[in-house]
Amino acid sequence: MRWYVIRRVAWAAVVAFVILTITFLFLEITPDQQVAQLQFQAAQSGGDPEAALDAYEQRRGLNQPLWDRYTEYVTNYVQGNWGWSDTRSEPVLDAIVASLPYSIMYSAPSIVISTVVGMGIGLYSALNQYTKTDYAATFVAFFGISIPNFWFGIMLLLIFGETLGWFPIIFQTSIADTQTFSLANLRQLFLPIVVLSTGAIAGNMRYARAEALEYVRAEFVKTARAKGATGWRMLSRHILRPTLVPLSTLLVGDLLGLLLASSLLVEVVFGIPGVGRLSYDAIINQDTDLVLGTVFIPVFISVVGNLLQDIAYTVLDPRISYGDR
Amino acid sequence: MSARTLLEVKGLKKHYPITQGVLKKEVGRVRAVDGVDFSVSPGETLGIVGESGCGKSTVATSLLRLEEPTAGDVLFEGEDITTYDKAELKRFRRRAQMIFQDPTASFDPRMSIGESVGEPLLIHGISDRNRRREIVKDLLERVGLSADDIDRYPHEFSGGQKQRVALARALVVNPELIVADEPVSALDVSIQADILSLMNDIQAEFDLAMLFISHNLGVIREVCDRVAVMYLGEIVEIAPTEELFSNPQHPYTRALLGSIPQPDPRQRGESITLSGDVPSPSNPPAGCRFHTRCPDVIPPEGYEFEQRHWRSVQDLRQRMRKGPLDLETVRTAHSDAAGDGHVQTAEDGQSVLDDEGLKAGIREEFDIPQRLSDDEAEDVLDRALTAEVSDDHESGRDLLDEEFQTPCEQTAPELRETSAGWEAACLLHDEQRQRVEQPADD
Amino acid sequence: MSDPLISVKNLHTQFHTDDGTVRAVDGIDVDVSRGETVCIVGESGSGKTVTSESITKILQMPPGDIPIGEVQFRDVESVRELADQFPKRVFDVHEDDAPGTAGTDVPPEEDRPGDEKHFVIVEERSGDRISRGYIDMVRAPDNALRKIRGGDIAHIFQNPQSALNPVYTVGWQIVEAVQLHSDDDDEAARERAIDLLDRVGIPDAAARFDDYPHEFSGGMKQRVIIAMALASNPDVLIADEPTTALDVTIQAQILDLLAEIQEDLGMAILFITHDLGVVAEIADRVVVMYAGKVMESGEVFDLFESPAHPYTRALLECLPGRGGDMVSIGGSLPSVTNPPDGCRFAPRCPHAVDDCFTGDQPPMYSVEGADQEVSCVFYGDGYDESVVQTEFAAAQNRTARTDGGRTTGRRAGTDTDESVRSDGGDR
Amino acid sequence: MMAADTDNTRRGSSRFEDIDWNEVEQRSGSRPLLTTIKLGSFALFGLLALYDAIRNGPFAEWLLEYISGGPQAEYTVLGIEVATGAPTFDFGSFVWDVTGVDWLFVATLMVMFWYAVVPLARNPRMTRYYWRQFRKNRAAVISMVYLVVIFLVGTIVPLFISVPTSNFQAQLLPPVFTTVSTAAGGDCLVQVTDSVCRGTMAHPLGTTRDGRDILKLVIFGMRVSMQIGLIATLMNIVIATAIGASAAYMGGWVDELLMRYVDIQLTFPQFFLFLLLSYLFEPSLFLLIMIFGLFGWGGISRIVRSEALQRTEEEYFKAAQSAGASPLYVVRRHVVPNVSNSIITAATLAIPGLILAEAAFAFLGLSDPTIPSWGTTISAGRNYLGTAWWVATIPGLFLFFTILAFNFIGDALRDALDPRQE
Repeated sequence: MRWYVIRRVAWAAVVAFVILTITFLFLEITPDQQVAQLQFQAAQSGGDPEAALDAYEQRRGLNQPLWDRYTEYVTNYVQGNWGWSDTRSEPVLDAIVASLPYSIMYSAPSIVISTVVGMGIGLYSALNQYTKTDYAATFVAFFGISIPNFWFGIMLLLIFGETLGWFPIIFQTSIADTQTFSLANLRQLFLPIVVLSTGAIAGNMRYARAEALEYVRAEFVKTARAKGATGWRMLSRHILRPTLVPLSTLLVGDLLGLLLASSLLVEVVFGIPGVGRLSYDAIINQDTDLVLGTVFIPVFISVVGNLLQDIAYTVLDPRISYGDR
Repeated sequence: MSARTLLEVKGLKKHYPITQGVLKKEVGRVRAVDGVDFSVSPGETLGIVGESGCGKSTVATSLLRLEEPTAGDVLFEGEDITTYDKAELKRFRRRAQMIFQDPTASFDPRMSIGESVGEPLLIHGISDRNRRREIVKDLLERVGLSADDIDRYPHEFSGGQKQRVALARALVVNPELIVADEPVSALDVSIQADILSLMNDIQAEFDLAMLFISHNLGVIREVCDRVAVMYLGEIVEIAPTEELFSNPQHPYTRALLGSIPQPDPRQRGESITLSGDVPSPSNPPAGCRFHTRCPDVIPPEGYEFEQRHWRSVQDLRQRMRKGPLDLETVRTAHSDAAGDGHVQTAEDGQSVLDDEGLKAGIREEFDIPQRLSDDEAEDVLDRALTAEVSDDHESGRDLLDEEFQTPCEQTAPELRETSAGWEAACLLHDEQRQRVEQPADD
Repeated sequence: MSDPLISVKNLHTQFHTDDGTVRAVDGIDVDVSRGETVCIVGESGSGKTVTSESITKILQMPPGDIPIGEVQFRDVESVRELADQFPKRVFDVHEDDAPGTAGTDVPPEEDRPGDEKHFVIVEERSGDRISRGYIDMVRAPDNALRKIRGGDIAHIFQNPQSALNPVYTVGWQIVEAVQLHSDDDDEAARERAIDLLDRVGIPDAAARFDDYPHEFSGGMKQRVIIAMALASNPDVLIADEPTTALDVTIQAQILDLLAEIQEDLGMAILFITHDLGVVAEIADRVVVMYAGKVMESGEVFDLFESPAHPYTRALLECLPGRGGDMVSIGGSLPSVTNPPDGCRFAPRCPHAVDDCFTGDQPPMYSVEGADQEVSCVFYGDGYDESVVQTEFAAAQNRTARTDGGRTTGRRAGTDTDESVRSDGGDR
Repeated sequence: MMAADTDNTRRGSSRFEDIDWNEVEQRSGSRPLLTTIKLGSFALFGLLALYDAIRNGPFAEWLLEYISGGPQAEYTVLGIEVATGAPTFDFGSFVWDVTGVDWLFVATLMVMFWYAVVPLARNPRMTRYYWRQFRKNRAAVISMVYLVVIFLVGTIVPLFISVPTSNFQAQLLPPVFTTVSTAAGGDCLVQVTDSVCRGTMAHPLGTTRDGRDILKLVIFGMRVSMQIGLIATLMNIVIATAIGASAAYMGGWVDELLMRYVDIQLTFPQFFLFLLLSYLFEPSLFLLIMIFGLFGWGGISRIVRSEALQRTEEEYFKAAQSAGASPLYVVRRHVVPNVSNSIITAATLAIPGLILAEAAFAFLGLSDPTIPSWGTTISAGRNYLGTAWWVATIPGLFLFFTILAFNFIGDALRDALDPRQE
């Protein structure tokens, strides 16, 4: 078991390393937008574009050999030196750390809500297959996975913000900073949480239902029923527990990506100054270092998530042999 | 039955490596088939029978080179097919066809049965679609279906009908050998008979050789001319069917025949029950592979055992070789075996067996009488058990190992002709023959 | 004669599917008495498994549904216990003066004792104590059945590979079974579980207590399942093809074990199988099912000695390996959604006459001189039963002349689409 | 065995035992007509595309530019979209300048025709069976009708209308039958009262801030969504099948290598991978499709691999092998068709994801602003929520229903095709 965990951690490191390398290669083969901008500025202000280019390359070390630049790039990232954000005039990591709390403020409740509610409905639906509740739940799930979250956010803002005026339209950072655990903050976070949860609840529910259905019909559940197990014991011990095994992979693998992507859009729609918004602004302002940094955050979360998922899988499923992989 | 041999298998082996780690280091091998020899003549049906995991299906797939055999020769009309190249192999595969167990899985669900049956024709070069359809239509009628069925899909047929189609597919390229792997096991008994008699008819009509693999001795008896009985990758007995059923020579064959329940309530309770599970083919027992379960396992010289008790003592010995006995089970489950004298009350008020009681419990667990008839043997056993209950597992184990060895464990028997006139692989027969040859020894 | 422990009366179990209502069990009667072994034998699609799962209602409902029928469980202890627990749902046949509802006669459907809500039926009291009565399992709610399932009536299943939960140790699963029906603490339950494992022949029971199911062989898993079924000394063990997935040598071990346990504990066994060899080995009484109906039932020696129904004869004659010619029944199972009129077996029966194709399945006629009942018109008034008491194969050959087909080559493609689907699996 | 055949000589060659195998083994087969037509159609398509590339040159230009290397001030990848030369087809009244995306789209449609429509038409019995299964799901049937309409309108209508342009005479007009107060600004074609304006049939779905007709925008949006969804998904399928099948079939270190790569690719959350690439490449629609198509196949390839591994264990696979079929034959005739059920299902469920991603990118302003996509329109309407609700709402509804329809169909297909869901 310990060896298995060590191997998985090593593999996660390899994955992170490979992703860094590939990103470096992409950076190399694509034209640098800042160069074009600099040259344009130089030409406009009457300077020599070539000289500006040289100066830029000098400053960023672009005139060094490829290999040296590569090693420096990798060591910088490993050491936590993620570059300098031109637009925000601070280190990339500082900018990210500053905006992270805003992202957590609404995504943490969303994850909890969507996992609990989604799995709950999914299990209930599986146990009551072919009933009206099941059909209704399935339909709601289709709605949830199909509705484009950014549009959904806009519609909610239109209806509940613009028309009914129940929720504020503009996110106020001051409220979030000073009264994080206040009703006012909850009020302005309510719609983002709803938007982010809707898709995740639907996804969770579908997976949980599909997996639980496999087990509801399983022979061993029949055995348990024949033993006299019913109700909550049946649900929690005999259906939920084995369902967790495949579900653990689906939750991390598919839903994490969904949640991360949704959060970026949600932040843009609701104007929450979190990491997603930071990423968006960086892209619009062509702040390459910051773009990379904000993209690596979800990648990092995903690498860790996959690692935890694999370990969880072996803990949950006694059949897996640690000798594999 | 002609005297010519169509198929001859010599020393066929198929081992699957067990690998570990990223480098796929081989840490052992599953000896699914471990050296089998047999031959099949044109028009003859040879049955292979055995329990699951004995390697009978692997024999089929490796002799057709669907899996590459690890060792051995397969001679088809005198030519060794294990040395065939691709083109030769393809030609061979036209002449030897296979039928599978699961009628549902053996058809591509997306092909009409006409396409499925005609597929071997296409593969072997008949590209004229209309001609293929004519041949298939004709053949479908001859296996008891209708020519109109040609465009239907597998899911529209019942299991028995699909097995007819499977037979048609095997026949369509006019093979000389058909290998049938459990062709009726998935069918209800009332349908089995249909398929079996169809197979019999077809075999007679085309003088086909057939290798018929089944776990069901009744089915084997119905269609086979000769039967080979397999156990753990080896053939233990090979004989003409009726003779095998009336006078089995190998203890395993006897046990196998004896464990089939007969559809006659007057014969109930007459079955022979083997103890234990089939050992793993990745680590087969030394000597005769059946000795760990054999009711007729040979006792060592110098001790007189009742055969039944000798078997039980062997079970105990095999168990002790795996490690110390599980005394907790003996304590909880066999406390009544010892009698009141051996139950003591421990400090916490619970009743606990003393050593004598434990020994008695162990005997009960392994079905060994509280006293063996042979005094010397009893002495050895008692000493071994005393060692075991006083936490000296090694010496108990070694004592049993040293004293109670069976010849079956030391010598692997080979297939030899028995007095009954056919081959079996059992030391008992070797012994018998020695006695016949050297009567002075007895 | 004393009352049977379990009486299945006019049981109908259906499944509602997209293709129509599948009448898997279509009005059958089965009795099981204390200490006896009753075998239900039939081919796939005969409804034998559904019958066994209807008794304690462990089948999936929906899509399963039992619209008509009673399953009486006559264990006085349980009746008293449940009468105390569900006083509003007790029906006392003597307090209500409905005529003809007492006794063991099958009550006609419309005047079953009590309303739908009554499932504890009291027939006799001596003083204040209930001395005779039964629980109608069909009408009993889940929380009442919970006590009976596993406690009084235990199940073992066909496929040991999938009947154990892969994520729990075998010890945990047996301890659960013990604790569901007793107040044992963990330590006592553990000891009981080890005892049970040892009892069913698991070597080194205590050491294997913490092993997971995938570490056991098929035969050993079936032993574990049997141990689990024995956890609370049940009165009845329902065994659904428990040896079908096993090799013959292991099958023999398991059958021996069951016989031994039955002798020790004196429980009744309802054994479901398709294998007449197994039936001959263990049965006291036999029920032959075909397409959701009972064709014949009787004492095992009588039934094997002189099978009364043509279907039973056919089943016995088509067993491979008996020597002699092979017999096949020809044709296939009738449609399960839309069964034919008359006797279900008539379309495949060589003796069938016009009466066989009309009305309902014939009633169960007693067979003279034997402890046997048979559902065949030839045993009724005006028919000569000796007509059907000939060899099935011979009869087939006689009729074969008129329709021109051969037995073995008989076209099997005449069946309808429904019937093809129907033999896909034994639900 | 059966009734005696009177004409034995005629039937002679149609009995299997009468085949002269020595003779058969000498001959070789010919290619069926249909295959010839199929190959011909692809060849013709290839020639046309080549001709267009050379005559109009954007592709060749781009290649040259790329190979010669070095950032140039005028460097623009957008060049691919805007054909530099004359339109490809010019028949007087009908002028169609075929862009790179159009070529890809036509290729996708051809593949769909030959590998989906033709096989279904050739096996009517199987098609009827699938249809019966599919028909059970009414929501899916309605979705199918909806998508067919979207597909036809989106593919055909844009050929005959031009991209809507700004019209400052008709700013922020409401949809027909609805009214809006003009207090917020904007022009009005039909004034009801002083301050209330009514929508007209001239712009049935209203107009945007700069007066572009929303109906036209929506129709062009349909085309973009269909192009993104179908082309990128087809590319994904092709790559995923190739990778998944090779991994399953070759096994060993090839399998290990490919699947490890897939692991890594899937660890990178797809949306952010697309985002990063879009940022780095500043894509046109063509490049966006390429990015989606070349990096979105990880999940499907895993499905293909595991399905293919299962299929190779099936008895029909062994049956074909034992009949003497070559590995390639078995993979082509048995493995790929049987895996295709899962592929089709997975693809149908992947399409909405891609459409959604494109819409999201357009919404964020990360795609070509000259292409009228639904996301762009929603984004444009976001700033006038209070005054002109319809600008963001209407294209969003189309987007929502399109994604919903694909999800419904995917679900129904899984029920109809997936044997696991018995």
